Amino acid sequence: MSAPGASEPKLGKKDFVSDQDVRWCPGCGDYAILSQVQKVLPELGIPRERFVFVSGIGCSSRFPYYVNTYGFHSIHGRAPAIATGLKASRPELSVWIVTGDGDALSIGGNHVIHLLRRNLDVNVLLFNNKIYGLTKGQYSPTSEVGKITKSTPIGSVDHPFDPIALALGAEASFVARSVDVETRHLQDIVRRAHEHRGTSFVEILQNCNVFNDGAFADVTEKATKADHTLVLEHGKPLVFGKDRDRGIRLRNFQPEVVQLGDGVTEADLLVHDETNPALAYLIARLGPPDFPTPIGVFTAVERPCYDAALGQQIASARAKNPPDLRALLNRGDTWTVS
Amino acid sequence: MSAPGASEPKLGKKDFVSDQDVRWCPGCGDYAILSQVQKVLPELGIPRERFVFVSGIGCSSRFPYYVNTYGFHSIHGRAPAIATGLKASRPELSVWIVTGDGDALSIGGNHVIHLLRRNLDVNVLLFNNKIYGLTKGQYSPTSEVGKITKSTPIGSVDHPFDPIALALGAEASFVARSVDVETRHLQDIVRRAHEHRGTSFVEILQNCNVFNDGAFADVTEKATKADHTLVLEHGKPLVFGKDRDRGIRLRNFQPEVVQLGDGVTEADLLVHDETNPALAYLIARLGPPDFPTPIGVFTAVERPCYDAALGQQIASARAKNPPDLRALLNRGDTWTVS
Amino acid sequence: MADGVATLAKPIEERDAIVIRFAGDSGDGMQVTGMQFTTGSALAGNDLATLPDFPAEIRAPAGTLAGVSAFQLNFSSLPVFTPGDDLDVLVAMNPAALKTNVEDLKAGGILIVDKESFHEQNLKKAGYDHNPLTDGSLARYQLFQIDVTKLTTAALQDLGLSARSVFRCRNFFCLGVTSWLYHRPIEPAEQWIRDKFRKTPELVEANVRALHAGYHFSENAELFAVSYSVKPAVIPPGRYRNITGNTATALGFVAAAHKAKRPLFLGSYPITPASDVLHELSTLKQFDVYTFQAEDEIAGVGAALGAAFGGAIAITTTSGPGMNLKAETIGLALAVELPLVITDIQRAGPSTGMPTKTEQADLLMAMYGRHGEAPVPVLAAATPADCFTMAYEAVRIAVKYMTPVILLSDGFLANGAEPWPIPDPDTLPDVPVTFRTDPGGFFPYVRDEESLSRPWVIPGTPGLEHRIGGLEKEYLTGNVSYAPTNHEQMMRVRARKVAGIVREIPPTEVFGPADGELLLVGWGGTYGSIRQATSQLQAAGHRVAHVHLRHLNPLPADLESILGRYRRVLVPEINLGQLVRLLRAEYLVDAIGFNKVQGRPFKVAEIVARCLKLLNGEHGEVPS
Amino acid sequence: MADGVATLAKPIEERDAIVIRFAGDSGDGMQVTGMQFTTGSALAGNDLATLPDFPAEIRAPAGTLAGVSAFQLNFSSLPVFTPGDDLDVLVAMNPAALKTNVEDLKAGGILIVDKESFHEQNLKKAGYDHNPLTDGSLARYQLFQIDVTKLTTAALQDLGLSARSVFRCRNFFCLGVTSWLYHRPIEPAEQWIRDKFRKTPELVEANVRALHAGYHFSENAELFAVSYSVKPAVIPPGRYRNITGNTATALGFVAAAHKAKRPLFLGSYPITPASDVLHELSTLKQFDVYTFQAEDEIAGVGAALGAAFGGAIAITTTSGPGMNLKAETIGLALAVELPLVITDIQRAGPSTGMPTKTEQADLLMAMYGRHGEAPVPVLAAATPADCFTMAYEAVRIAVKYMTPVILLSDGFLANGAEPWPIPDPDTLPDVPVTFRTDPGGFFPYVRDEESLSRPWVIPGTPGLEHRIGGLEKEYLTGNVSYAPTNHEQMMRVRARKVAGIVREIPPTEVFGPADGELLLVGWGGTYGSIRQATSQLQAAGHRVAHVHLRHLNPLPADLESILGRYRRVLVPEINLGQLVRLLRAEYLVDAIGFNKVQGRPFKVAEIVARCLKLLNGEHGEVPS
Ligand SMILES: Cc1ncc(C[n+]2csc(CCOP(=O)(O)OP(=O)(O)O)c2C)c(N)n1
Ligand SMILES: Cc1ncc(C[n+]2csc(CCOP(=O)(O)OP(=O)(O)O)c2C)c(N)n1
Ligand code: SF4
Ligand code: SF4
Ligand SMILES: [Mg+2]
Ligand SMILES: [Mg+2]
Repeated sequence: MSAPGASEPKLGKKDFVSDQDVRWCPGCGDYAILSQVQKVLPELGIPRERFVFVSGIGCSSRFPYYVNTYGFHSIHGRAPAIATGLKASRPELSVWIVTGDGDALSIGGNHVIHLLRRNLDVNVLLFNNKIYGLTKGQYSPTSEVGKITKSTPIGSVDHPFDPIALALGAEASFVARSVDVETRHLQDIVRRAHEHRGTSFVEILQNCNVFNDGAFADVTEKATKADHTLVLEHGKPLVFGKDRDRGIRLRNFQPEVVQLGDGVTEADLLVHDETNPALAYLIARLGPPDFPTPIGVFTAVERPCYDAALGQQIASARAKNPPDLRALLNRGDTWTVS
Repeated sequence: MSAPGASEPKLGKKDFVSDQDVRWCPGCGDYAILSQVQKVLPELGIPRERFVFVSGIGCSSRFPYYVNTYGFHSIHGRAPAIATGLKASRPELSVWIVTGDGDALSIGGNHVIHLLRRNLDVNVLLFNNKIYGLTKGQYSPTSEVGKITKSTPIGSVDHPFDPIALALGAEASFVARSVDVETRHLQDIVRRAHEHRGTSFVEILQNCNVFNDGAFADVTEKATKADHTLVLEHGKPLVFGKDRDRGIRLRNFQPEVVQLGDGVTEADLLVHDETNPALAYLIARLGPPDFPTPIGVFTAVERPCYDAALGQQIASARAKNPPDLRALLNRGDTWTVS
Repeated sequence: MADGVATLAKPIEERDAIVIRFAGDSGDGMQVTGMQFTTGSALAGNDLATLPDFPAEIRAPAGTLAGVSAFQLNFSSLPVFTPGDDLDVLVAMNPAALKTNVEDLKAGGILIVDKESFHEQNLKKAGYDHNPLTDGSLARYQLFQIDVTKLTTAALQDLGLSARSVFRCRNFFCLGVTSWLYHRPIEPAEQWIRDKFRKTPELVEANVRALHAGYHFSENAELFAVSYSVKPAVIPPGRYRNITGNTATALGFVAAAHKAKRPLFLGSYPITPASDVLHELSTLKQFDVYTFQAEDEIAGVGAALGAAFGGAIAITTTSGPGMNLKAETIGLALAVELPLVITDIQRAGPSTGMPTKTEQADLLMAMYGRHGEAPVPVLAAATPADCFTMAYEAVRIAVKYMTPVILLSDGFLANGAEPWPIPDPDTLPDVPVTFRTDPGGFFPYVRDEESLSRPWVIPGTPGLEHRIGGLEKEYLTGNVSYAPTNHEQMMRVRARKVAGIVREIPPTEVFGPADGELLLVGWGGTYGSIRQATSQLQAAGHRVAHVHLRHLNPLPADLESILGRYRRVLVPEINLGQLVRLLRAEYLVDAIGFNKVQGRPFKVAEIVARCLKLLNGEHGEVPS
Repeated sequence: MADGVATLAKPIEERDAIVIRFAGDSGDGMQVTGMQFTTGSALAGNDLATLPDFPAEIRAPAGTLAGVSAFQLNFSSLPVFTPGDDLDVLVAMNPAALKTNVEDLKAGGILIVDKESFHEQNLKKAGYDHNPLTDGSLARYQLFQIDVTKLTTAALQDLGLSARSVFRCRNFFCLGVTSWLYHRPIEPAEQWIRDKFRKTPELVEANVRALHAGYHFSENAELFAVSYSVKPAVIPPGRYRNITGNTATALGFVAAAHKAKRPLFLGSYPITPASDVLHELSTLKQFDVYTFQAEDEIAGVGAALGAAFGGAIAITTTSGPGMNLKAETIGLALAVELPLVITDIQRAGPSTGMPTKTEQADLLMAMYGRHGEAPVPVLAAATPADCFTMAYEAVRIAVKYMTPVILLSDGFLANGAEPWPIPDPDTLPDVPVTFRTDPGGFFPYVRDEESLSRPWVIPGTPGLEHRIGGLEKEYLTGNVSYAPTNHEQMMRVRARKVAGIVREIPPTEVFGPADGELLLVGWGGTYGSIRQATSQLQAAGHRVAHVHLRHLNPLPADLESILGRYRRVLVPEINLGQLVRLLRAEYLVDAIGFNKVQGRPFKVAEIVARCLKLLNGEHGEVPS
């Protein structure tokens, strides 16, 4: 709440750094995400005071304290509800929801899917570390089956959500995935999320080095990364691998990994199409052990936003029928006593 | 709680009729559903006392009162949670959740998706009338955009859920749709839901003749039904129409309606495959105005059930380590004062 | 009359007050009938109060007990406080309506029935073994059996309507009958019919004819020997309308937001009996009213809180079951100190309870239903029209003190109605809202010296960017703090801020002697019954007074001394003793409870009887 | 000593009691050190109580104030009731630990620091401008500066460990130092090390060596002139273990379910400080313990209620924020009358508050935090070990009365520990559970004449099929009913059922004279401080007594008469006055509150001081 906002012509990363000490564990993936977001925000051409970060509870949800904009660290799971009311009544604000896999998909699951369905023009950054960090290490709804944690000492038995598939089930208009340490990619995705009109749902794979270290080593370690990541690009075939020599093909509506060459060419591969949610769903269900982990924009489609539509109703009601409190109070059958 | 249960060799529909007056509006689609379920239950070879119907709140949720089994009319949206605890601790029971579009997808959305993810071996009958019946006619999360109701006098602005897509997003293992008045089809689906191991999610299109009459007229009226319904059958091509002369073809991963004949044959059409959730999602997103409404089993796949896996953990813990309360109380560092 | 209805020839008797109830099947249009009769009575200058009684089922099978719908009206030449205890007149459209209502009819009361509906099938549905019209069981009433169906059919004969459409005009026939009997004008009903059926002229014609037919029938038939007149009441001059509590609540919010020059944001999830506030507000978008039907009550209050952060007048509405779900967010609202009004339209609990029935058992939840020390001002409306005032007041307090405020109403107030002297918007109290924009000396938790409230700074304000949240905050800066004494300081300042709202409470109005034998202390929807009972007791010479609390937290500053001036304090409540506990804990006064929990309001007579017992020295129950 | 540590040559002084606190960075192993010192003290025969103090952050940067973790132990030759007020000894591993803890050290107290950690970087992180070891600011303490790091490194020199691994053995060096100083045996710690590091023998060797090195260092160095002994306390014979409140809670539930011969079902959602109960129970599957980590608190309690319907001993555990969310389902549980135990491990609120800090401000929510009249028995544990007893009792009452029961614990009890005389399973009270199977005369709401509880009939029972739900039910049959007087009858029978639980409450134990000047009434985790304060006041000749309530709803039958026997009643609570309100409302007793809300327990001295003021005639605050 110190430096000037709208008036200053050009903002930089430092303008988005608050005066609060960052309280994540040393080495936590949250730092990298914070840094990328702080880099992207000043580039978006929006006065600083128009940004609002709303979060729930969790390590990730401390995010707003560190960003020098308006912020609301609310209660567990309810950030989407709060953001909905804020955005619906103040559509000119740039509203960002920061949440964790527990916050968004456990206690907050319902609000998230309703947000996506309504398609408010806000951005969701879901830090998925596949664990409850803040409460010190219980399994989360994205933890893999058999996960050994404090609350599942002999392994969890529940099948996890795939956040991307769930978002597609709720017919989200923008669904993407990135990785905490993929700085460029993450910046691009954050920027695209901002640009998209409607709810932008971004899952960010985030390492919790204290309670679930290396959960995404496959896609973050130099040695394995290329073979285990499928970078989605609109209009491009699904190719991956260190030598970009493997791809995903569809046979009988079943995806399979194929080796390029030997008669198999890129033309045989599935071509990514951001405008096709059904394809996005098919891609979402790829992943280890048989497939690489897809990252990038799964789908980006246009559909009306709740906030705009509601604002429109109000504007036209006002235009048709200007507010007249006296008339309202005197509405219906009245009589006069004299 | 009158007639005998397990002992009697053969049960009939009347054994599943309770002594309570049915309190739905005359003409409500709920009657037809009740009747089909009461017909199927005695055929399942399960003693009556083993059935439990758990519901939330809504017109539909009064269902348990009318079925002469164990029943729990709980609170709004929470039936899946209650059923989870019951089934997890009493896996031998046949547990049925009866719910409405508001109960299951508005307030209860989170419990539903978590139930599906965990895959408890229970059956969900979701009566979708696209309206809040019991509270006298507000729009629901399945109401179409522009719906005029008491709470949306100039039309709703939010995009609805498709329950099938949402269930697939949560990776449900069994997802089906039927229609209140399609007695045979509904019976078959109820039977298949029962047979499936895992959570069986059944959306039943149900007419609320008081607050949303004719919402499904397309698929229920004799005249239009055949042209507007796509009956899914495993292994069969997607054919529909009064003369069964139209089908669904995939082109560039985009479905389209084609006329059979003139060079187009059934071999060109998509073939339904219940074991492929990605295909199910693609089919789920078909529907009016451009496509017929699919009914039948969208997907049925096997995966472990939460209740069985948890029971297994307990059984093996007992086997490895028989319970000894004295030893437990005396665990850790102890000392004796004498 | 305008259409030339002949002058009345029969004798006229005068009455002070009449309590009439229209009862029939849900499909019989009893609510419309009752409301039209009410309009007529208002225009006749009577004071009045009304109460509908809806069936719990949406549409129970026709003719069953579960399907009975009723509407009660008390109209009088004297001040009216309640819809009335026992009935002077009951109109019963079928056996089920008779069965469920007749026990409320006074001995000697007028009972009008549609004779033809008492056929075997209907009698069976209502559980009658014999026809009560003929078995002598109604001997204590003045029974008027009218062939309503036949007479209506005859009147509409040439219109070519279906039997069903004709049947649906029966209610206007009965309205005609009763309008004649009590000298109500029928023109307003006629106008209503013309508006309502604008698009189907044959229905206009049919209903208007039925109305007239009924009127002429009573006038001409040998049935009624006399008719009754009720003189106009002495009512303060002004423009009036009849208003239900829910409509008044909605208008109170709109008026306050309008006065504050801010948008109104309602986040809500439908629930009986609160939904009508959502319905009403969703028709008022031109007043910058945002209505958000949320996925549940948590999202409803959450969205409202988000809107409050953004600078809207934020409200949420619900009933008991939904209140449970809002508790955590109310706690957050008070921690972040943002204005928010939570309206709880109480219904009979616990759990799902009896959703269509009234109760006032959520007071202690409103006070204490959150974890931690979480003080929230609590207001309660006393009458349907008072809902306007208290909704308005709730907003005013919320924004002045930057605090969530709980407003209590109940099913009885929500659906009941009374004449409301329509206020002049210009004379409504100000609702000043200023958003801080000055960065000089700004801290998110710097406090106003008197009100102790923090500044309202909305996102979009340059230079005042800041973060709020539910973790304990450092005094002044609002930064997260775990410092032990800071926590205590913050706890106490939050408590003092709410306690300080006592300065907003006007001196308590004592109805009756300033000291005496007995003080009745009430709150909420029991106002009318208690006030009327007090009047009666006073008229009988007892030194009894009535205080009705509209501020429950904090309690009025002068309450302690008032309580001390009466030998006995009795607290009638539609619960098992809640306000009585607060008074006992706060003032160590040996207040005793008078409790009834039957899903319906007190009868005046019940309170009078209880007071008389007490005045005669019998002690009562202590809160259980 | 077994390993040949030489006999002590220095003089020994005797002490009655010692309060010691180990404080360091989160990574310094202070909890382990404290627990090992505790075990040693228990084996030395002392009475004791412990309290850990975790940092709020998971892993704040090393060396920062936010990262300080501490463990406090009070051990004595006399009965111990609290972990102690002020410290006799503080071990501070770094400047941050010194800064956050030193103000609790008594003047003249022993302060042991790792000298080398007071380097510039650490001093800066802790916000010290000057080195406190050299600037004279610690002059009022007996400061012992030890080169812990250097000495540990030297001892482990030849093991070839990384500097980091060596650094992590410093805590055992300090344990050695303090063990020598207070004559604690070190064998148990040695054994613990051997078990813990079983798989890495080099770490066994390293830690054992560090432990011995510390022990020998104190013995031989010139540093300490004397050592201290604390004689064994007089403790009832039996087998003991040190137990935290959370472990005791978990074991209490397991024992009760075992005794009832039913599975235990926990539905829970993680939350500080309740999660450890979930963790503990999830390791006990062999006891037929089902743990379900739900998607939220609503699902946690919902699943538990479903399991109760199915016949399990059903429980749910949470803390304040989660309690809000369980309210609606608790209401359902009491409407359907199924047994269920809801455990609220209170933490500092409101809202998110200070999650790692203690408070007891959820009492009124436990009483009233549901809509409608929704009475629920409320129990509260008094000490860590008492959590076992009260968890057990909560189950017993729930199943006997077919009711939800709320059990209150708090962060202080949850993590604090004390010696627990391990009960013999055979002598634990019975927890009879009988499921009705007999269809003769069965109705779902037929009631036991004495307890008023309805039968527990589980699905699967032939011939007893029935439906339950949250709508109001007809007395006896349980069918849905909207009948007015039935509602009242049901409301009252539910209230009477809970009120009747008073018969389960043993006569109230009064600690002190049967009448007198002052009665201290407490509940929950304040037991130890109030009891110790009472002892001190009694020793000083005051006629002061202490009553500690473990049953809050209903209150004990004999409480009213006890309250009447003292001139003054003071109610110390870690809230702004909650029990005091209940007592005032219930008994019209002018009880006054003594309230502290700083996220930590009362100090004994604070209570004593407050009492002395009162005994000297100064009145205190009334509940605000
Ligand atoms: C109502 C409520 N329930 C539970 C909690 C405890 N809680 C805080 S954060 C959290 C989960 C954190 O996991 P996640 O959302 O994945 O965030 P992370 O810490 O991993 O970033 C839980 C269970 C709470 N604060 N409030
Ligand atoms: C906590 C809570 N909130 C709201 C309600 C009110 N309520 C009851 S049923 C219902 C929705 C009913 O719609 P649906 O589930 O579609 O069932 P239907 O009546 O259409 O069968 C609502 C909002 C309630 N009973 N409890
Ligand atoms: S616990 Fe995990 S997620 Fe939380 S701050 Fe530490 S490393 Fe990050
Ligand atoms: S309101 Fe609609 S859904 Fe409810 S019972 Fe009536 S017809 Fe059926
Ligand atoms: Mg996480
Ligand atoms: Mg519905």
